[in-house]
Order: sequence, then C-alpha cells, then structure tokens
Amino acid sequence: MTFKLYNYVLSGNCYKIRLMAALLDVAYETIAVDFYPGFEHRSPGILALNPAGTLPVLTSGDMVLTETQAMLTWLALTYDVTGTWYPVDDPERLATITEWLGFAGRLSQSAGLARLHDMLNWPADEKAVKAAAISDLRTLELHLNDRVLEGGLWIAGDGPTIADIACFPYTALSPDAGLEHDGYPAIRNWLYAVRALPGFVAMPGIHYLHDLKETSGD
Amino acid sequence: MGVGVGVRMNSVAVGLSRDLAPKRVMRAVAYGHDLAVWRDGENGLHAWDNRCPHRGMRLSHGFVRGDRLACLYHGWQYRKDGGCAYIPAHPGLEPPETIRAQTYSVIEKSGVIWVSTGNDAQGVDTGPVSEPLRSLTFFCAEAIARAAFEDTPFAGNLPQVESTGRLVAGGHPVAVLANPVTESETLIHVLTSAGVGIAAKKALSRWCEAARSVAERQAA
Amino acid sequence: MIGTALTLTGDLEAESAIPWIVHRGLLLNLDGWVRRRGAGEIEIALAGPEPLVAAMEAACSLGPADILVEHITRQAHDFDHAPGRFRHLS
Amino acid sequence: MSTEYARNDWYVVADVNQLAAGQVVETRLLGQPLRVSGSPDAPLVTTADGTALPAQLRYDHIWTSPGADPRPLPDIAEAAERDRTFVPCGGVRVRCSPLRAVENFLDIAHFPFVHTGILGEEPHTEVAPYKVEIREDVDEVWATQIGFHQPQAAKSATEAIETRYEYRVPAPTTAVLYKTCPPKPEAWDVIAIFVQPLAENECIAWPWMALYDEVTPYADLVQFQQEIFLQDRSILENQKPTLLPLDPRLEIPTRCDLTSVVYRRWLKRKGATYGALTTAA
Repeated sequence: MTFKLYNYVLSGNCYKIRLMAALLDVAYETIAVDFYPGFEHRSPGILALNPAGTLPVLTSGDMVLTETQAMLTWLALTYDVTGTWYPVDDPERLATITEWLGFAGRLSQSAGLARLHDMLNWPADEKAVKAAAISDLRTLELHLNDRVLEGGLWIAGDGPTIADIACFPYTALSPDAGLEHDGYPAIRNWLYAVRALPGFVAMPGIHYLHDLKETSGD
Repeated sequence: MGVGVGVRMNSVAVGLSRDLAPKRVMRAVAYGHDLAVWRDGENGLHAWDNRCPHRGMRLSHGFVRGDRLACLYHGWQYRKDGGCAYIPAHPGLEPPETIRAQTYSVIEKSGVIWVSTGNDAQGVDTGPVSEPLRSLTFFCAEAIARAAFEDTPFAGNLPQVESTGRLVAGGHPVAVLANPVTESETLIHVLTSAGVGIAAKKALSRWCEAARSVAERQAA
Repeated sequence: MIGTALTLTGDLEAESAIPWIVHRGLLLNLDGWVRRRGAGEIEIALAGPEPLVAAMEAACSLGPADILVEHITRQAHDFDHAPGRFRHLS
Repeated sequence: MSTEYARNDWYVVADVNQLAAGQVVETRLLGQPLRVSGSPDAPLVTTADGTALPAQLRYDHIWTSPGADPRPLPDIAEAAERDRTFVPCGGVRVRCSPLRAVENFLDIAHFPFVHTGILGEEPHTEVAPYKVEIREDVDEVWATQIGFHQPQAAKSATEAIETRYEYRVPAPTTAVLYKTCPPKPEAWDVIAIFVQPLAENECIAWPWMALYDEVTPYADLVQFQQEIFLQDRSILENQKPTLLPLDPRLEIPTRCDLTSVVYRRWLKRKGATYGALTTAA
C-alpha cells in the first residue's frame, strides 16, 4: 500500500488529499476517524500520531504528515509522473503555488470554520469568521479574474497545480455556511474546471458534474 | 451615474457574457426575481424562474446536457423553450407540453447578459466600451455603489465623468453597470475598451475593489 | 372509451376545490371533467397516460389548503364519447 | 404559524456523546432557547427562565417536550435487539423547514442524482409503483413495497443490489427507514431521522442507525450515513419556498412522490403545521 490516510468524510482538509490522490490515480488505505460526533481526533490513539489532534494525518512507512500542504507536495512529488502538479523547475510558479498554499490554510480558518459552525454547531464567532471568509473569497476572486484577463484559468500557470486542489474544497463548500458563489463568477468557473478534471471525486456538498454523463431521456 | 441613466430601461444586467460558458448555469437576480440563467451546447442563452416546477428546487444548481437544463434534485429535464422533456422516475412517459419552467426574456449586448421580466429584454449599447473587466458584489445600495466609482481615485486622480455617463479612469474608459440585488447588495459589472492592456485591466480591477471599500464603508 | 374515475370524499365544501382541480387537470394536459356530487363528494373522470392520471390522483388527494380529502377511490370510467379538454361539468 | 400541535411531541435536543463528554448544550426548540446538561442517564433540559422540562434518554439521544400533555415518544422496537449496532450520527443544522428534512428522507427518486454511485445511479432512475397509506390504528404514515437499484446500499454491501425499503412516519418530525440488510437478508437495517425544529425554517437533523454489521468499523458506519445526509443538505437549503407547502399548486407531484403527498395530507389532517405553508404557494 502506498500510504494511509486518517480520514473524516466531511472534512475539506481530508478531501484535499482524497481529491489529489484520485486525480493522480493513486490507491491508498483510509482509516475513518469519528471526528463528529465521536471527537475521536482527540483520542489517545490519534494524539499519539498527531499531538495537534487535527485531521487528516497521512502516514507512509515511518513518515507521518499532519499538514495538508505538506501532504499535497509529497503526493505530487511522489506520484505525479507528469511533473505538472508541482513544477519544481519553475521558481516563479512554484513561489505562486506556495503563496496560495498559505492562503488555503487561512481559508480553512475562515470559510472552513464558518461551515463547521453553520453545519455542526461548532463554536465560533460567527460574524467574524464569515467576514473573514468573504474577505478571503474576494481575494481569490480578484486573483482568478486576473488570470481570466491574462487568458488563463488556474491559480498558477497554464494547468492545475496543488494550489488549485488546496484552495478548492473550502471555496466550493462555502455555501454550506450560507456564502453563495453567485457574486464570484471567476470562482464559479474555476470550480467547474476543477470538477471537470479527469478522475475527479466528489464529497458531500460538492456534486459530480452530471452534465459530463451520457444523456438519458432522448 | 453610469451608462443607462436617463434611458428608460426594462432590463437589468445580470452578468458578463464572458463569464457564462456553453453548458453552464448560474443564479441571477432581476428585479427581485430569483433566476437560473444558462447556456445550451450551441451557446444559446436562457433565463428561467429559478424553481423546478416539480418540487421547487433551484434550477441554478442543475446541470446542462446538450440543449436541456436538468434539475439536480430528481433530474427532470427541460428543453430550451422551458417545456419538460424527460422525467427520470417515469422514463416511459412523454411529459405534456403543459409542464414547463417559467421563462424570461434575455439578450446579450455589449458583452453583457440582460434580463427582462417583460417579454422584450433590451440592452444598453456601450459602444466601444464593451470589453469585459469583471463583475463584483458590493454590500450596499445601488446609488452608493455607483457614486463610489466617481469618488475613488485611480493612481491618485479622481476619474473624469463624461457626458455619456461613462467614466475615464487613468485615461481608460470605463462603463459601470449596476444590478440592485437587494436594498443592501448590488452586483456591479465593469467594462472597458478593447485597447486597454492586461496590466491596466488589472489596475482597473483593483480600483473597482477600492471603490467597493469606499462604498461599503459608507454603507456601514 | 375507457378512462379513470376518481371519487374524492371528505371536507370538500370550499369553493376553491373545483377550480383547483380544473387547474391541475389542465396542467397535466388530461382530458375529462370534474363535478361536485354533494358537499362532501367530488367526482373526476379522466383520460390520458397512466403516469399523468396517477399524478392527478396524487395532487387531488392533497388539493388546495382549505379542503381535506379523507378518501379517494379509483375505478374505470366508460366515456360515452371523446371526453375533450379537462373542464368543470356543472 | 401554530405551535399548538407541535408542543406536545417529543424532540431530540442533544445526543449521548455530548452529555458523556460533559458538554452543556445551548440550543433551541420551536423558537425557544433551551439548555441541555447533566449526564446521559440523568439529563436536564431547562428553558431560559430555568423551568425544567421532561427529559429522557432514548435511542442514544436526549428527548424533551415543551407541551403539557405530550403524545408518547415513538417506539422503535429494533432498539431492544441487543445484537444490533446502534449508531447516533450527530446533529446537522440545516436552513430548511423541519418538515422538508423529513420529506426528503422519505424520497427515493433523487438517489441517482444526489447520492450518485451510492444509493442510486443513472440509468437506473425508474421508480416502480409502491404503496403508501395512513395506518389509522397507529396514526402513522407507512410506505411499503419500495424497490430500488443501489450501487452501494450500505457500508456492508459488496455489490449493487435491488434494495427493498419501507418507510414509517410515527410523528411529524420522526421518520424510520427499514431497509434490506446486505449481510443478513432476513432482517431489516433500521435508519431513523430525528428532526429538532429550531424554528419553522431551521432544524437540526439527527440520523440514527440500528444495524446488523459486525464487520465494518464504527467510524465508517457513522461516516457512511453522514456522507449521505450531507449530500442532501444543499438540496434542502435550495428548495423554494422554505416552508413545506401543504397546497401543491405550484408543484407537480407524480406517482413517485406519493409518500410526500400522503405525509403532507397526514400533517394537514392533524393540524401539524409548524414548518408548513398552509396558504397556496
């Protein structure tokens, strides 16, 4: 087996890894962690693996990773035969990717937390996290609209990278917190593009693109 | 201020043509009506009441297959004219013409999608200023949003206001179109002219964000 | 021709009942008619594809807000001649 | 709006996990703030002015009723079968009428589009005729003789099967699904949904399962159900109107929607209109 993922099905951070692995066509083992309602991420077993108690956790041999940015980087460097998801030979593009990996971390603290609050009654300062989430969505929209003005689509360069995968889940899931995409056309079109990638997998709140299927009813 | 002032309008700008590709659907609001605006596979544009006649699900969450829009909930498919074409739970049934989505009048002009709640959507001809820059939401009333563009300096200078209602910011012509979504939310579409380079367009995009800050501070 | 007869019984006195049923019959593009047979009984005769007849039965079992259908029975109905567009038979 | 009927039903306001972890839960019921505290065996439910409401632990959840003369809490006999695995799946807040959450739970035609690859898949979209009735002796809605092609009917399913379903609605905000149990075909898996009405347009859905599955890890069972329920959430938040219309003038129910129609008729007859739209919509 390639790696193990300690996984929670409703977590956008866990989904980043599931999505990246699916797009790279890598098989792996999942271990379900009952984050809610069981709070199993705070159990001794998980804390021994990851003292911070966050999910996901990725292990491969003796390696234990607890940060999704690190996992995405490792997945791309290990399994991406095309070398396009994390283009190490292009310093400027690589720096842009790293920039947006950092942004993705902020986004989990804003849109991600707002979602946990609205969906699972997680404690949060609702007004503050939603304001932060809107600010983050606006930041992403500005950048993606720049890319459209340049004739592009993806966050960094001419094709999808791990930055797109890192930013995708909590952007796509923001309607779970009542933050709709209607006023963000560049985000909306970029979300479609990610969902149309070969090998894409869905998660609750992000549906498959049924339009890609054969038409029935003709 | 902006294009459209003094023109008797029956239509409202709901999005930039550029931002709605074939086989895509988006939500829009026109005069308080919740709409699903979609393009079929041949680039045809449609604006419908955003409600599946079956069980009331928003059609803007649906998907386009060929020349039909389908509801995400139960997959009911509707033809371009709004008529129901297929009910997956009853595949043998040919749905009658009487089962239909409510359609609105929609056209494209100046690179903008215009919707009317009547039967003859019209658009504003913005002349050479029809190059799409971006759409963005302001959390304020329409009048405050419009005024903010005149009050926000571009590269240190306030924009000039032309007799047509258009603005000139940093030498670049700009048309601002506004769609009042609610009393406290306005969707703004900004156009410029084709000759403006990418760097200038990006600068104009940031100027729009500055105008938004001005407007939202004032509304707060 | 053989069609379907639906008999509704219950608290059906409200004036809204008949227009609501006519609207539904037209919405489903059915042929036939509806008539009141008493304060608590309404009779509907229908011709059309079975899924649409079933949809008519489903909708009418709920009806407008101010009626309450207690029972709905269904049997064959023999139309003497072509029933025509769905309407109120007074 | 009327809370008259609704006040005399029992509602879930917390689950056993929360009280076992020592949480004090601040929540709402029928628009009124409530506090849930104590232990799973001795739960306390108090209103804003400190009045204690009746509280009991049933089906791994804490139930209360604000009414003076509550109807009995629905009985789910399978809860007494000790060889089942009982899985409280946690509460999920949804911006929709509590009645819409129940109605969606009773719906099968959406499986291929909303639960793609799990509970349904194109081209298997046809809904065969099934039977729905109000059982007068127990005053419950029952839908029976339902069959549907499912790619992965349960976590324990190893291949696509023709799943049999029966639905039972013993109270306006409680619904129970009896479903083919892949490893034990002679028994039914039980999946229930307990809906806590926070307000007419907002609720918490508490899915609960009583399964025969000795193989699947517990966390996988929880997540299988959560995955399914959360796929429904965006649908529920985008149905218009927000309240459940008891007059379907602007809708087109067909034969596959019969459970929904009978459920609405049953609500209308009882006057259980909290979360319902009683005017034409």
